[in-house]
Amino acid sequence: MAVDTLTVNGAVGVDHDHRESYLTTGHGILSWLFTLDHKRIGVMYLVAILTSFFLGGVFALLVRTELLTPGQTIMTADAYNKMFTLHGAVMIFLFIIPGIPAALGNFVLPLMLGAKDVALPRLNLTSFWFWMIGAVFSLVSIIVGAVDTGWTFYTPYSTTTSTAVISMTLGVFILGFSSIFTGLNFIVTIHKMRPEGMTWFKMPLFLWGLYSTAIIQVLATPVLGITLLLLIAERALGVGIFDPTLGGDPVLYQHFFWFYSHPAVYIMILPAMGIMSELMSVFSHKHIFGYRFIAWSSIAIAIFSFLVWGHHMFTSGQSGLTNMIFSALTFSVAIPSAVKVFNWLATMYKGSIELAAPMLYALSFLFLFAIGGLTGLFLGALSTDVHLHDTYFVVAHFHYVMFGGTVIAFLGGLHYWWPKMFGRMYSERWAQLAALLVFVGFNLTFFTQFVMGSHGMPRRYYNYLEEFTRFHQASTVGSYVLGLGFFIMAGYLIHSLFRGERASANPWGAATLEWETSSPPPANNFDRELIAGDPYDLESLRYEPAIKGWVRKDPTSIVAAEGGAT
Amino acid sequence: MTASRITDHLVGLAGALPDDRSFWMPPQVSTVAQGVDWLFHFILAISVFFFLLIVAVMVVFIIRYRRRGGRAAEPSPSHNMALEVTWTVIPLLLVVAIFGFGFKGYLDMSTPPANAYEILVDAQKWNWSFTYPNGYVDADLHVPVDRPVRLVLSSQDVIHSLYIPSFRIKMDVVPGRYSKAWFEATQPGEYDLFCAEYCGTSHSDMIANVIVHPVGEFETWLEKASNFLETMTPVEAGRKLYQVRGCQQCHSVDGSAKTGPSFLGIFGHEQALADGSSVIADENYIRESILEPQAKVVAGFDPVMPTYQGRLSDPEISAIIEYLKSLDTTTSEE
Amino acid sequence: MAGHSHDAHHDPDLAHHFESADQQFQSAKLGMWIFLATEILFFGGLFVAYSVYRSNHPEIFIYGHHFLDKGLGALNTVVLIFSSFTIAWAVRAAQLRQIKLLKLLLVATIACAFVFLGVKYVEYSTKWKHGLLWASKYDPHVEDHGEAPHGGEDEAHGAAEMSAETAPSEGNGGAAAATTAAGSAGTEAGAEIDSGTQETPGTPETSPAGEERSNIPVAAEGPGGLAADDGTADHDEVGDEPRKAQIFFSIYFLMTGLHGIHVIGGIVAMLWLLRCAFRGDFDGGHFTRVDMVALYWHVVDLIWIYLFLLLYLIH
Amino acid sequence: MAEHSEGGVHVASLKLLVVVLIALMFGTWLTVSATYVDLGALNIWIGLAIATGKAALVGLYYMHLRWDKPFNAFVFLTAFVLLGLFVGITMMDSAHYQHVIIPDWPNK
Repeated sequence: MAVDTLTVNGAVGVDHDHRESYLTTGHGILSWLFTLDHKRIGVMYLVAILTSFFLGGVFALLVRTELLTPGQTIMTADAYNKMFTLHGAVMIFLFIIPGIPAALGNFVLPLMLGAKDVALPRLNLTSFWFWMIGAVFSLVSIIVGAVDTGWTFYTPYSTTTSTAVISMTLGVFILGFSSIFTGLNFIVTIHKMRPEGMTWFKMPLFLWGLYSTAIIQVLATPVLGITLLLLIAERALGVGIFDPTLGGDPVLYQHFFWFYSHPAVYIMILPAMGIMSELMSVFSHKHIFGYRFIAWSSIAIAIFSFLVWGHHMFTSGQSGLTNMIFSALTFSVAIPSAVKVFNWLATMYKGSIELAAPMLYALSFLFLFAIGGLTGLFLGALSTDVHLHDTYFVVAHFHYVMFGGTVIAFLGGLHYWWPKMFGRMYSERWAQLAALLVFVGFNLTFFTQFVMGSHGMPRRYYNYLEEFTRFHQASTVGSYVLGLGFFIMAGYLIHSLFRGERASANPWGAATLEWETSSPPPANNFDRELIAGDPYDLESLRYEPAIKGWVRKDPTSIVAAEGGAT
Repeated sequence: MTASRITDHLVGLAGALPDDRSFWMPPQVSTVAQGVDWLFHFILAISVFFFLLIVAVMVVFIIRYRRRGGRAAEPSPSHNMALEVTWTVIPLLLVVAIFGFGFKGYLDMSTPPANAYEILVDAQKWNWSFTYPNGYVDADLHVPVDRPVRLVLSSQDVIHSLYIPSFRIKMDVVPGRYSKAWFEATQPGEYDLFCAEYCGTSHSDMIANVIVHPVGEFETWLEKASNFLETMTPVEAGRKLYQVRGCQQCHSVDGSAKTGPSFLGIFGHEQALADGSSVIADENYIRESILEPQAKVVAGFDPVMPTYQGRLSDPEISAIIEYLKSLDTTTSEE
Repeated sequence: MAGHSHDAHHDPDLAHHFESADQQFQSAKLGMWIFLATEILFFGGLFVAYSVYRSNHPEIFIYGHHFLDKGLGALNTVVLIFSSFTIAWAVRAAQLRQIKLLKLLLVATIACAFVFLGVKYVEYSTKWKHGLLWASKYDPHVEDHGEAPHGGEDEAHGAAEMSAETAPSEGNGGAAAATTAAGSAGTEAGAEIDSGTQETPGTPETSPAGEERSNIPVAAEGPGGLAADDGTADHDEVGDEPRKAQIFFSIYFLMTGLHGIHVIGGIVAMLWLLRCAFRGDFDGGHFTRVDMVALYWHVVDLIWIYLFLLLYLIH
Repeated sequence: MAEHSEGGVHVASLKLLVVVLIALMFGTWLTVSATYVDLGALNIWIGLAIATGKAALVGLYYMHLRWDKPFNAFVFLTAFVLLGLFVGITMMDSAHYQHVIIPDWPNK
């Protein structure tokens, strides 16, 4: 125990081999599968979603390869339709939505609160198992003939196609509950388990991100649940709510679907913005600029996200009045997003910018998210959207936001918390190379798609006009570069697990509480009660070359008076 | 820097495009196109400005404040209300303006003039058919130049979406309801019409041509096209109907089975039916199969064909039958 | 909610990661309330579907509700409200450690739940007997259509045929519809074309006309012979069947069905409580679980209060 | 009105629970009998008003919201607000596009 306290203070060199960490307490696969430890659940989630990401990535590369030439290249039209559906469904429901909250959030949130665990550990484990069951159902659908509806499952196509829609939708239905439980857990944890000294506006901004995300998760996901339930009932029984041949209304389905699926976009981006706030501050070694504006803008985005679903339906037969209302409301989301970007930039001002791998991702986020956000303006404006809707312009736009935004931030966060999770450093040089390849590959893949889209190349096309061939080929080449980047990343991250240099408690110089415990943390996170100060007061730290890490100038500053956890 | 590499690359790509279009947009062939493109480039200008601003600031800061030789951060305020309010309000004003322009343009698109020429559009997996006021049906959309045309769209099966990039119009075609779209073409020529809402296997082949006829020529075209039953031989007329009335989406003429049986050499031959019985494919059977597709379904196929009751006239059906006869490879006559 | 097994603790009910019993209780409670909020939105979807169809086609609800039994509905309402009372009392009992009373009240509540399901069973079986089922199975005693095929797609067609066959029997409304259809199909031969195409441009605009048509209960529209449907509740007032009447029954079965599933869930939860009670888990005054289940059960009751009003008590 | 268990949590008095029960039963009777009086469009709103009153009773007393942390009530009510938004906008939109729906599709 004494050793722990010392190393936690970071005052002496760390010798992990003699220490117990959450990774070493408890052995055997069962000690993982049935753990209530948020850190282990987080790691299991990480493995699970990275597997999904790999799967979705393979589908993506197959799709891009098929599009190298017009007409058939490597697969039939039906195979292609299933391929892009699987890419969408896997990436969205299995990877991006749980990605940051369930994997990184689960690991980091209690640590940032100086807490021992999330408020409801059993629910946390349940959430993970629901994810697994949901994933199984979704993947079973691949075996029993896959799904060819597109990830949006629009009726009446989805109610009439012969493919395995029920299995997939049931899977997504269950994944929905997994997402609800995570969100619910986070809200309760943030409300009830903040440490002494951490008022709402002393919370790290990543927690604000997770909190606003959780609000959307619990309030929007149930609607997805009922929508998919109705869709299943539609197929299995023929209840006819959405089926015109039975007197139903297909446009009503779109209202149902987007009432969830638009807020879901912010489930994806809000935690990413939270990570950005951490990275920009820590790697500029500078206090975040405009904390309150950033915090409030997260809540604002969460609220606005419920008011804009109809902008997916401008050409769907939705009434003109509704179109006008939704177009107007849609632009409201642009404001808080812009505020965040400017505040992140301002954070760099007069900072001491360290271009470590996580920061490289943060910077590419700024670059890519700017493009993604600005191209949203074209789609929010009614007259231009009529032309651009359902073209590659939309595909490019949401990939710039979802990949250029969320995935890039996720990678940034992964590299940022990797040492904390596994107690090892990865190879910085390789990491920077991978970051560069991802950046270049991504732009090559998707910027070309903006041009195709504005020229009228519709999405979800297996075959296309000759004039688009060169764009498609450029895009496909880009996707290969992207793939190579991830291949390298997988390589050095796995390598680091075994050969990586031992990480100190606080290798980056961050002031949030998760860096106050050893890397990797012990099973019960902290051996002392902590009091939280300003999470961005980076002046309170100094670099200690001996341990290649940062330590508090005044180690006692964050130790609660009574000390020692019960 | 990679950004420049990408732009170079794109400039190269732009060469791949037909030269009647700008770098971003297809040719402007409808009255609304100009307004849409104006807004597009207006937003583009704003976007480029802010994008360059953000990247420039970013790059400058990186160079200026790069961490070298333990250079520490210099103190500076951690927030500045005035500044933050400014960059909240400026974007706000801009987006309000963008919304306004977008909405105005949308109103123009969604309110057709009273005197518009009416064409019925019927979408089904996976082809379009266009019905002209005199009842003539064609697989391509022929329209007169400089005259408002109003489309009344309906779908036989799933949701489709009519999209003509050069006209900047798009409208979903939802089963069970009529949707409307209108445009006024401004220059003669041939343009693409896509299905923009995913509708299954051949979604990407659900394409038609839009032919904008010069002044006066449209009427003569319609006149000539309408009485193809007289001007063509029954077999040719039958082939035309086979092509434009959605037969060929499901029935091949080369013997390969698609959604439905191939027409090659079925006429006059015995067909095994789903219910186990069999029937000779004679004139009456074919007529029945067109009007009541579910009555005698050929074994091995699903009863999914929509009825053509009231959608094909007797002469048209006869023409189709003649066409099927012409596909009979053998000489045997029962 | 116990914490890690390897984490010894003075109070067995307090998880290792909480500082105080109150913090733990409040956490559980907040969690439960959030869950209840999600339940509301989950059911909410069905209420949206209800409102959309009710506001646009009031006639099908006025028509359909005649086939529901107000008496049984009211009975179920009373039963559920009473069960709400018993479980609320159960919470009080748990708080005051009156374990015997607690067990008794839990049993009472479970009994009410079963009565509720019993009544529902009676209602469902009547509907089944008269073929008053959801859209694709909606077949109020028309023998020759008895066998609606299974499976989404086929059903669509089945239904299509069904109505197609009754189309000829339509009155003037039907005739008008036929012309609009001509427009939509747009491929009518000969003279009909003109009428068709002259009609169609109008069709979308003639909203009032269109509305009227769908509202006038034209005799013998839809599956014929329903008007002569016998045996179902207060049949005398039943007018002729409007279009889309099947949607009412789809909504009825979806809403009551989903609610029924929640009732079953409640029964399971309360049986679990009973087991805990017998195991003596509540002897220490640790009543959180009872409180949570009670909250859930009250929401089940709340939802029914609205279902009863919106499905049975249409005027 | 109410005793307190050592947990500091509120315990509703039995008397109160019974009173609420009676009120709820009365409400039910009222709702049913209200439907036999023809008030035209008003019926549904009256019905909803009574139902909401009943819901409020259950929420405030049986579910302890009256004595609970206000935030719990806030969470619960948020769900209804959002639901209202969903219902409102969807109803408005559907009402606007009803006239383009082909009454007896797909009979042709």
